[in-house]
Amino acid sequence: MKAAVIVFPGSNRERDMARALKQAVGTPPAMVWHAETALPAGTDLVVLPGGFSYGDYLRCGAIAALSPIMSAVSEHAKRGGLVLGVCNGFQILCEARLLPGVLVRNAGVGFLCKPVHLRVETSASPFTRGYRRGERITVPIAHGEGNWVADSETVAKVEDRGLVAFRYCDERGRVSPGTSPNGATNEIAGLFNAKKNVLGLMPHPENAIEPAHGSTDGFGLFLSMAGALADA
Amino acid sequence: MIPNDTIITPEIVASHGLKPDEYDRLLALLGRTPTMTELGITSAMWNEHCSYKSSRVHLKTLPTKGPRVIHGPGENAGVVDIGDGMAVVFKMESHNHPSYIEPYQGAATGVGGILRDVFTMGARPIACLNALRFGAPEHPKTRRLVAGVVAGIAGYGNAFGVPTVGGEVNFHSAYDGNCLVNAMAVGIARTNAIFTSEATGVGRPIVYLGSKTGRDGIHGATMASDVFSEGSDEKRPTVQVGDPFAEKLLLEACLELMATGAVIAIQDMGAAGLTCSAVEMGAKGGLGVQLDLEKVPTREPGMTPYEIMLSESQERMLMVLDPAKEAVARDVFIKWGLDFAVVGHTTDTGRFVISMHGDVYADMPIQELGDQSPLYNRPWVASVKRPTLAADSIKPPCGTLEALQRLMATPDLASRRWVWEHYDHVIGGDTVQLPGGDAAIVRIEGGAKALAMTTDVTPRYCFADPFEGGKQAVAEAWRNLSSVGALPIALTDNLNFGSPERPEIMGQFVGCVRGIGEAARVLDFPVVSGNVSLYNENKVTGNAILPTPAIGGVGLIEDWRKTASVAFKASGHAILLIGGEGSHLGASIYLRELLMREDGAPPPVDLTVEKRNGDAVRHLIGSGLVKACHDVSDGGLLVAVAEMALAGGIGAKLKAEPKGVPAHAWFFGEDQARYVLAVAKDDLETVMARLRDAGTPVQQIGETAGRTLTISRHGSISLGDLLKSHEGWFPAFMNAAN
Amino acid sequence: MRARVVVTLKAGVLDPQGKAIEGALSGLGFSGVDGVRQGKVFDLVTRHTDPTKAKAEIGAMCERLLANTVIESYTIEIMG
Amino acid sequence: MRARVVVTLKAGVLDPQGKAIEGALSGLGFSGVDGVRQGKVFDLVTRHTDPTKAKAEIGAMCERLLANTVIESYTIEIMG
Ligand SMILES: Nc1ncnc2c1ncn2[C@@H]1O[C@H](COP(=O)(O)OP(=O)(O)O)[C@@H](O)[C@H]1O
Ligand SMILES: [Mg+2]
Repeated sequence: MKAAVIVFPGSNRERDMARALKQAVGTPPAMVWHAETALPAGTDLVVLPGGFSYGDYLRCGAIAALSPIMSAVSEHAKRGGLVLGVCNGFQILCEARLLPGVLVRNAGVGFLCKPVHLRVETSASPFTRGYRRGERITVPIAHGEGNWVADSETVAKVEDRGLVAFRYCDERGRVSPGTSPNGATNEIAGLFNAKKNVLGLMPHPENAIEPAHGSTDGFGLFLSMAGALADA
Repeated sequence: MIPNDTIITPEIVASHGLKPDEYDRLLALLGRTPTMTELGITSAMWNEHCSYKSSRVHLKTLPTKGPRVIHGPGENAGVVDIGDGMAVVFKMESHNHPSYIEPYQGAATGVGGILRDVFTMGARPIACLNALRFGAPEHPKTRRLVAGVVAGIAGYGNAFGVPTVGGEVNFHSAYDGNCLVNAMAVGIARTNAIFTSEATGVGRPIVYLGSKTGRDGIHGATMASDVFSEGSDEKRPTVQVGDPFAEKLLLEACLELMATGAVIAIQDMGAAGLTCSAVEMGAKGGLGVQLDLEKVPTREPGMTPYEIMLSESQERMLMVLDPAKEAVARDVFIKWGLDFAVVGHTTDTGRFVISMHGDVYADMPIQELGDQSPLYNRPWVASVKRPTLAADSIKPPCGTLEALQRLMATPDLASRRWVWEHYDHVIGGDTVQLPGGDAAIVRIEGGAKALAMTTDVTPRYCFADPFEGGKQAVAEAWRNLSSVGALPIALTDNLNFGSPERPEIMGQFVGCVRGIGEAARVLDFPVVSGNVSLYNENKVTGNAILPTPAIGGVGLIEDWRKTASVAFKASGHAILLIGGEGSHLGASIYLRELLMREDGAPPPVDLTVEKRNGDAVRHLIGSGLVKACHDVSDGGLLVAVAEMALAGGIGAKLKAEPKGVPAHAWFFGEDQARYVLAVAKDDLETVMARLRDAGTPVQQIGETAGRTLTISRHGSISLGDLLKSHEGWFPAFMNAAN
Repeated sequence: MRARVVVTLKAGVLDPQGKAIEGALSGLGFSGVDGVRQGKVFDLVTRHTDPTKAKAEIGAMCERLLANTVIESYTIEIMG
Repeated sequence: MRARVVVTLKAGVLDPQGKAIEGALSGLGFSGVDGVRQGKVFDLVTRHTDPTKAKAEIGAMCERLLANTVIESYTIEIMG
């Protein structure tokens, strides 16, 4: 797997992400500065890491979405290449219109850092094939603006086509209004594009990959991607 | 001769916070009347915040050396060797006054400032902590201050990308008019790549890097040393706004630049901005400095030399670069999109010369500006000793378990989860012990080695007996580090007091510093950095804060897998009490919260016993014999056990108090040098034998069991009920209508 | 030439901040408030001297950056 | 009765957001922009029917909550 992690001014979880990728495939990813216009040759996975690109000023991800490298990321996605956006990366993907909707301020307004439970909604994707459908996993969140909203048509489309990757759930894997920590529509924590080669999610799987983190549940995502790319 | 535009009147001198005799010193130093710019520079350099004029004589008594200490006080942050070519770099600093005026920005820029101190030395920050003190919860200002300060710390630290892993929050009416915001940052550097502010070489370029200079915080350093009054509203426009995004870029640019070898000296612009940083660079290197202010990037047109020299705009650095590497440096600055400019050069004149468009606005001797700053040995009186309270003279107001449940929901003992869930404490992937325990643990770059860190002080003890309180603050930090299995290696302090011009306050300061020094010496726990914040009082009410010498402790862990946490891990483990029996209720939480009394002597601290008990506990943890560990502090034994039970979701069966010991003294006494351990039954004999060999008192007080906390003869309480009380207070307080 | 852009949430889009402020206002005893929506304002200085051209360019800025038209709408006012 | 409150940073106070937006705009090729300052707008519905009273109450809200008068100033407009 040849992975590239895009570094924007203000990204701050790129090292966490690089560590997880390296742990999953043995080789470290390429770190690509946002001002580049092309991805390293042979890149098959692009990751937009968490952080506060451009300080989250204006709107989270809005300024980063206009970075030079983003055209190359779009092209990569159009070709069917894998793109993962976590937290700020998810926000950037929405602002770049590679994913529908937008992430707004948490319902409780404040920043929240804590472990949350997620229900895996499908194992039929290169990102989640290592999980069982309906499986409950525990990974931390750390965001102030993770409340996913979209117009009702978009929400319906996302649901009808099974594009929800993860939903916030309770300890026993049940999803109900209120199991999301941030007020996200339909408790959506992670979302695919129509072709399921682009995934955005608010929680941080890269911070749940070893016993020291108190959970290793996030590692499945990295193993899934590595497996999917090895099979491809 | 310098054109002197403004006539310096006694009023102007006074408005700069200079006393008449201090102004005379300046006249003597210059041999003429100062210009306005020179007066401004001097007032910034000689105020309490920068010159430590009231505290220096006492700070000198602190132990600052040790085999691991690379840089003690005097640099931007302390530097301590942790082996393998690595060093830990850390310091704590106050932002009390700005935070009271504008809580969000005040706290945010406090975090920004201390982070800069750490990365200026070449370290990458790996953790932040904070020690916060607010007025009584029922005071009308408290809630907004808490909300603003917590949001500001979160807003800055989270965006910058450093985990905020620990700290403390207390409430007391003595802080009603003056909250305390002390921020600590910890970083990691290679021992062979530590940077300091000492400039070397004549004719080298002085480079300005970072955000543009605005009119922010002009006179901020003077404000920080000013007593609060109703009139402090007028000082409001001086509030600085933090830009964590700019700071993050500054961090990455500085570290990248340092790696190129281009940096000869570097100094952040903190209090008194360009003035302090430039003077320090020159003075340390025995050089002169020439600054050409028209080259300084400014945010607003028409800024005067006075304003540029005193601005406290944030996120700025000053450095001396190797001229041969200027081009390399330029590329780094451009990559990170930061403003930079060559604003002057080093000279061999020993003078501090400030010009703008060719006109000279200041020309002062640089060395003397620092060395000749006023130094006071202010009069002080010792605090009156309080009598020790005999436990049986105190009538319990309620039963033991009711007392516990009430205490667990009091402002000072309730869970701080509401606070730390606002902080990103997992970023970096190296936080292996989260907030909520005795000390946070952060691994070093994913390896086995880790650092433990904590902040501690018990102001009610310091008020009751400054010397014992100072000792206790250090002892508690040391104990918290030992409780997780770390070897305490060094500390930083943040000494928050009222006005040093009041002898009784100065007495508190002197007592606490002596206590800190004594404890640091006995516990091999040197002071490597620190900060003093004086004049923390409200002019209107005349109330000073409680003496609050916050201690930030750092401990070293060779293998983070050999550590302990407070949480009970399983039923059927033996619960041991290490150290003496509870006896002491003077100045305790029990007395204050349940009997509304704040009297009595605080618990005495026997440092030899501390050391013996702590060393024994640390060795047990290192041998893998401890399932859970917690020190006994605020609230005493039963509160410690309850916290362990709640953290693990596992209850306990405890024996009743021994014959002849009053129940409230046994369960709620705050006697020092004590720990509670959970130990597997199979290891019990080994553990007891080891402790006996170490000469450490130990007794089994019960065992872990079920989902309730049960005490023989006293009854039982479900963990669910206890959890509700413990977790409930903070969210309820913050969500209540103003 | 100075211009002011006001960006507000479209009707129907939830506004957690507005709601929180409404709650805080009623907590402070301001009982007569029946709804708060929070938006953004940008005060720009542009080098254009022709108001029509200025407005057109600022409109383009809004579409590309200043507003997220998925949830926000904007108005532009030339202040002279 | 509807009212609009506009809260802006006082002159001279650093505006990191405005700075970042200005940079982004010029990166997008909008070269004619000479400064951006970001502020907040609050659209309120109040039960008052007398504009003077409404304005007075909203002024009090600004002082206590909506604006941080240490660094911000505000204007109130009654929209009817
Ligand atoms: N209470 C103290 N104990 C030990 N060292 C102190 C104390 N107060 C200040 N120092 C040291 O004095 C120096 C100056 O402190 P300070 O003015 O806060 O630094 P800076 O200007 O870098 O923020 C630092 O090296 C600091 O560590
Ligand atoms: Mg410093």
